[in-house]
Amino acid sequence: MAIWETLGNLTLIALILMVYSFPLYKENLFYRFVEYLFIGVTIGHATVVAVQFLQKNVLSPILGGETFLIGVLLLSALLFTRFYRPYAYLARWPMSFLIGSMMGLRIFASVNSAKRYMLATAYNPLAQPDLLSQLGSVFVIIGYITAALYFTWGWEHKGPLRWTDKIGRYLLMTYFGVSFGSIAMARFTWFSGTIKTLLTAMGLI
Amino acid sequence: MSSLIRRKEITIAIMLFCAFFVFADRAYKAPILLDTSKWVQKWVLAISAVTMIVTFISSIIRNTRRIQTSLSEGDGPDAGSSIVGQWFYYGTTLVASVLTVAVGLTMGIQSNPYQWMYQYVFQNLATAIASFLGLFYIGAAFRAFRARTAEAAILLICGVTVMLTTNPFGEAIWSGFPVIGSWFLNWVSIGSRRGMGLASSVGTVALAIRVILGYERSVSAGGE
Amino acid sequence: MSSIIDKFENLDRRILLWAVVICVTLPYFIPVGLPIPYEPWVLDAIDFMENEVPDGATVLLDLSAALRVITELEGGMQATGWYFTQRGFKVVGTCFYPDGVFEWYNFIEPEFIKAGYVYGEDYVFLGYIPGESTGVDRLAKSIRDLISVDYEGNKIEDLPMMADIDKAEDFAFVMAFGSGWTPGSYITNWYLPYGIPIIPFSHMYGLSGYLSSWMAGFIPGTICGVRGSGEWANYLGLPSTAVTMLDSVGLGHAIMILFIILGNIAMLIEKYGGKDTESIGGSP
Amino acid sequence: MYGNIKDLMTLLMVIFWLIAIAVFSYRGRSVLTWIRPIAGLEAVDEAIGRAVEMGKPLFFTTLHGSGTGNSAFVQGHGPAHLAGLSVLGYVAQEIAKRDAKLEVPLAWPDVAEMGTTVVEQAYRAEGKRAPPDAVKYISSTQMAYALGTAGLMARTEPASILMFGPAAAETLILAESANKYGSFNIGASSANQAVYFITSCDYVMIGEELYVSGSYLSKDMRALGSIKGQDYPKLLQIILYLIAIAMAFSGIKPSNTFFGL
Repeated sequence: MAIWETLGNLTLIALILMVYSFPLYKENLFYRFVEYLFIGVTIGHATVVAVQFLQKNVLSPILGGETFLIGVLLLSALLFTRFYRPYAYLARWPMSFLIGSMMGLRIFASVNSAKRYMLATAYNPLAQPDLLSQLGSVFVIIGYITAALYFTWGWEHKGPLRWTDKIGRYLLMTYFGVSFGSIAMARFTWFSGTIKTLLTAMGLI
Repeated sequence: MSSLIRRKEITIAIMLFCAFFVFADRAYKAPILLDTSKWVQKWVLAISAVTMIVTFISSIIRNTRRIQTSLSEGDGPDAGSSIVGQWFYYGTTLVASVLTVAVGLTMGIQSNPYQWMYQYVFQNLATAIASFLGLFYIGAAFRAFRARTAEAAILLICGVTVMLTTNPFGEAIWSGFPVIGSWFLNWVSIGSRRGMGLASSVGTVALAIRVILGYERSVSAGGE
Repeated sequence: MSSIIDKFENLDRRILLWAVVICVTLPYFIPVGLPIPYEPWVLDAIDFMENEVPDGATVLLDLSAALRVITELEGGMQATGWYFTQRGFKVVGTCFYPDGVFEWYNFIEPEFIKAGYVYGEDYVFLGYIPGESTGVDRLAKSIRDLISVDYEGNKIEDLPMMADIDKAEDFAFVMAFGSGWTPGSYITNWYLPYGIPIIPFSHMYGLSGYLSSWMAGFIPGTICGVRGSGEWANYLGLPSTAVTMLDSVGLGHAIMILFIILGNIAMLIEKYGGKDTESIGGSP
Repeated sequence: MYGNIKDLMTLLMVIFWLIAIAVFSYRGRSVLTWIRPIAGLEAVDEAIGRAVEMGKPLFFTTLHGSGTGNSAFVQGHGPAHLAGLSVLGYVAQEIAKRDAKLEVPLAWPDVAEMGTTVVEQAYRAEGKRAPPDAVKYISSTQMAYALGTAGLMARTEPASILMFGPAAAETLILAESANKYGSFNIGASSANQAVYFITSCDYVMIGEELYVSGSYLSKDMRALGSIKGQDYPKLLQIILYLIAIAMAFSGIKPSNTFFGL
């Protein structure tokens, strides 16, 4: 078993160095090899997971007597028509199943989340404990309305709408700035984690 | 016959059927709706798993064809393109995917070889590439955080203060950073974030309607 | 003068990257020891678990984190496994990412075995369930409807612990590790209809999303990223790799902020100080 | 079992949203007077033109979003992929008309399946046969997708890069790589990582602009009408919001009332 672990550590070091040659140097043969290798492995893994899922949730229930599920096998068999061009349009049917149910789910979920967040955003500035949060909740109210008005299509944005547009854009920028800044920690942690993995595998720490 | 099953009304009917039952299950809790939406969702998961298998097969076909083309030194549809001479890479993808599937299906995911591959290749590379982001982030921040316009200045101030808030290092410099940073994080940015979210919700619903009714020509129509 | 600024403006990004690589690597050899103050949302989450959940309660532990963020959550997962055994919680584990299986067997189960937990009586692992938000929704309605066997192939009916556990109401709270949208799905599909408290344990990027849920009162608190892991481990008094990592991350930040400031100064000099260069050179 | 008053409130809102959008799209031409121009979408033609002139490929992707598994369409970001594919329909048809090259690396099996159909349909509408390798499935693992797509960019050095989809962690890698090769970039994203597009794209679209872009480009009267209809749900929401604030001022917690959580 120890030999496998050593081999694993060597593979790990080699792969990390190869893949890091892209940002730290430039696109090269080693990087390209890792790229194609990784894509192959992930495709294989996803297929294994999919086959296991089908085995567990479709094939064994059918053998156990849920004959109704044969329907889904027949329907998804239509997906294979894409290998034979004249009947390729039949693949649309199972895809419509996916798209239809996604849209049904999303319609309700979108309205529900819009309503929920609208209620959660309805602050009363006077009820806030300190000046900072009072001021903040005023920003929240203005931000919600101006951002919603920023995304309107039917009216020309002039007159009062020009002003809401401008304020909306500034407040959207605060949001983008915040999301840019708050991610730095995560990114550096991942990077630091890889350095740690590399150093551990090399036996330096 | 052929013209009949080509009609786009069939796909629209399927979409309407699925959308209605999945939607109605959430809105109105009657047993028949619940049961129907449950099997629709079960079928959806099964179909998506089959999609992956179809994609796997077509990736094998495509890579085999590419290897043939790249070995044939420049005739065929891809002559002169970047494919020529690249057979080694396509072969890598092909072998890696087929090998993974073979090991995974015959020996199982819990077996030692598969776990070895998963730990040292899959997990290792996923983490290593994700950590690229740390490096790319610096390049992006270096360019983005220049106070050229009013908008960019806002971006700079919010970004840097929040950076110093999430990191304990900021508090060590000045205890005021976390206060300002959390104010941006918890108050100022929230309103526009949710306003944008509202707009996206409306956009999603409108897209759903257009797709189901067949107005988004390229994605919803079945026939021509 | 202006040529130095020009050079800085068009700096090869690789120089910057190498500087950061060195800064991030250094603390692994020479510890710096930056302080780690507690964040209020982490304290709220700890407070909730310590005071509002009775000993021996039933908990759902969701491990829907992709392995690429494992460096952030590893310490937190071990601390969580350890803490659950200290409180005698009965744990149902599940994951909506296939990677969760690996995390369960490497970080969670060893802690349980160390504490003498028995499979089927004190903890159960349901395994990978596909379908993210759909799956979370169906899990709330009925576990038995969604799956019939656990990850190791035992029938759910045969597990003594699962006798009276089937739906959302049977759980005291949910600890949701996540690198995607799953903790949010729990808030939508578990908290809002059934009122089950959720503690998202997300990678750092999820923080701003869960903070707004925290402010709105949807969740008792949240623990995020390597900093959250470090605080959680510090609170429990466990040794953790998160602390060294925070040092190295802090130095990385410092060098980047330095470059941002220098970049802005260079830009300002060019804008206000270097007007004459324009008339000399002219634009092509 | 039969829901409660709060669910009923949500249902009423859904019905209002649906009716507002459906009525406007049904009446199409008669209600349509003017639609706000979106600069990023006007620039799509410029991007196509650039690909034609330079003889290099046009790069189109719907990004990855996040998550694992086999399907984008069962996840929260599914609609954004569909919105991206809708733009692809327009782009592919223009490309086919003007004989340029198209590269479409996609991240999910079902999105790739759909993308193949969309591209084939677009080429058929122009009476041509779609190139077999235009649509590529890369990988459903986020970072493998990012790696593959960045590599593809480095090797093909495309004339223009169009990214329409749900942006997540892979965005930064793609946007930075795109920035390196001097191509003409347009980024559109529904999610919050759209911020990386700001630093590296010539045109950026955020939030709802992604969802309307397919119909905006198609110039179909009913689709354009529905875009106008999208204003009214927002107005309703703002009115409800003002009511909720008024409630908050008078000391009632709006989430405890009839239109509550």
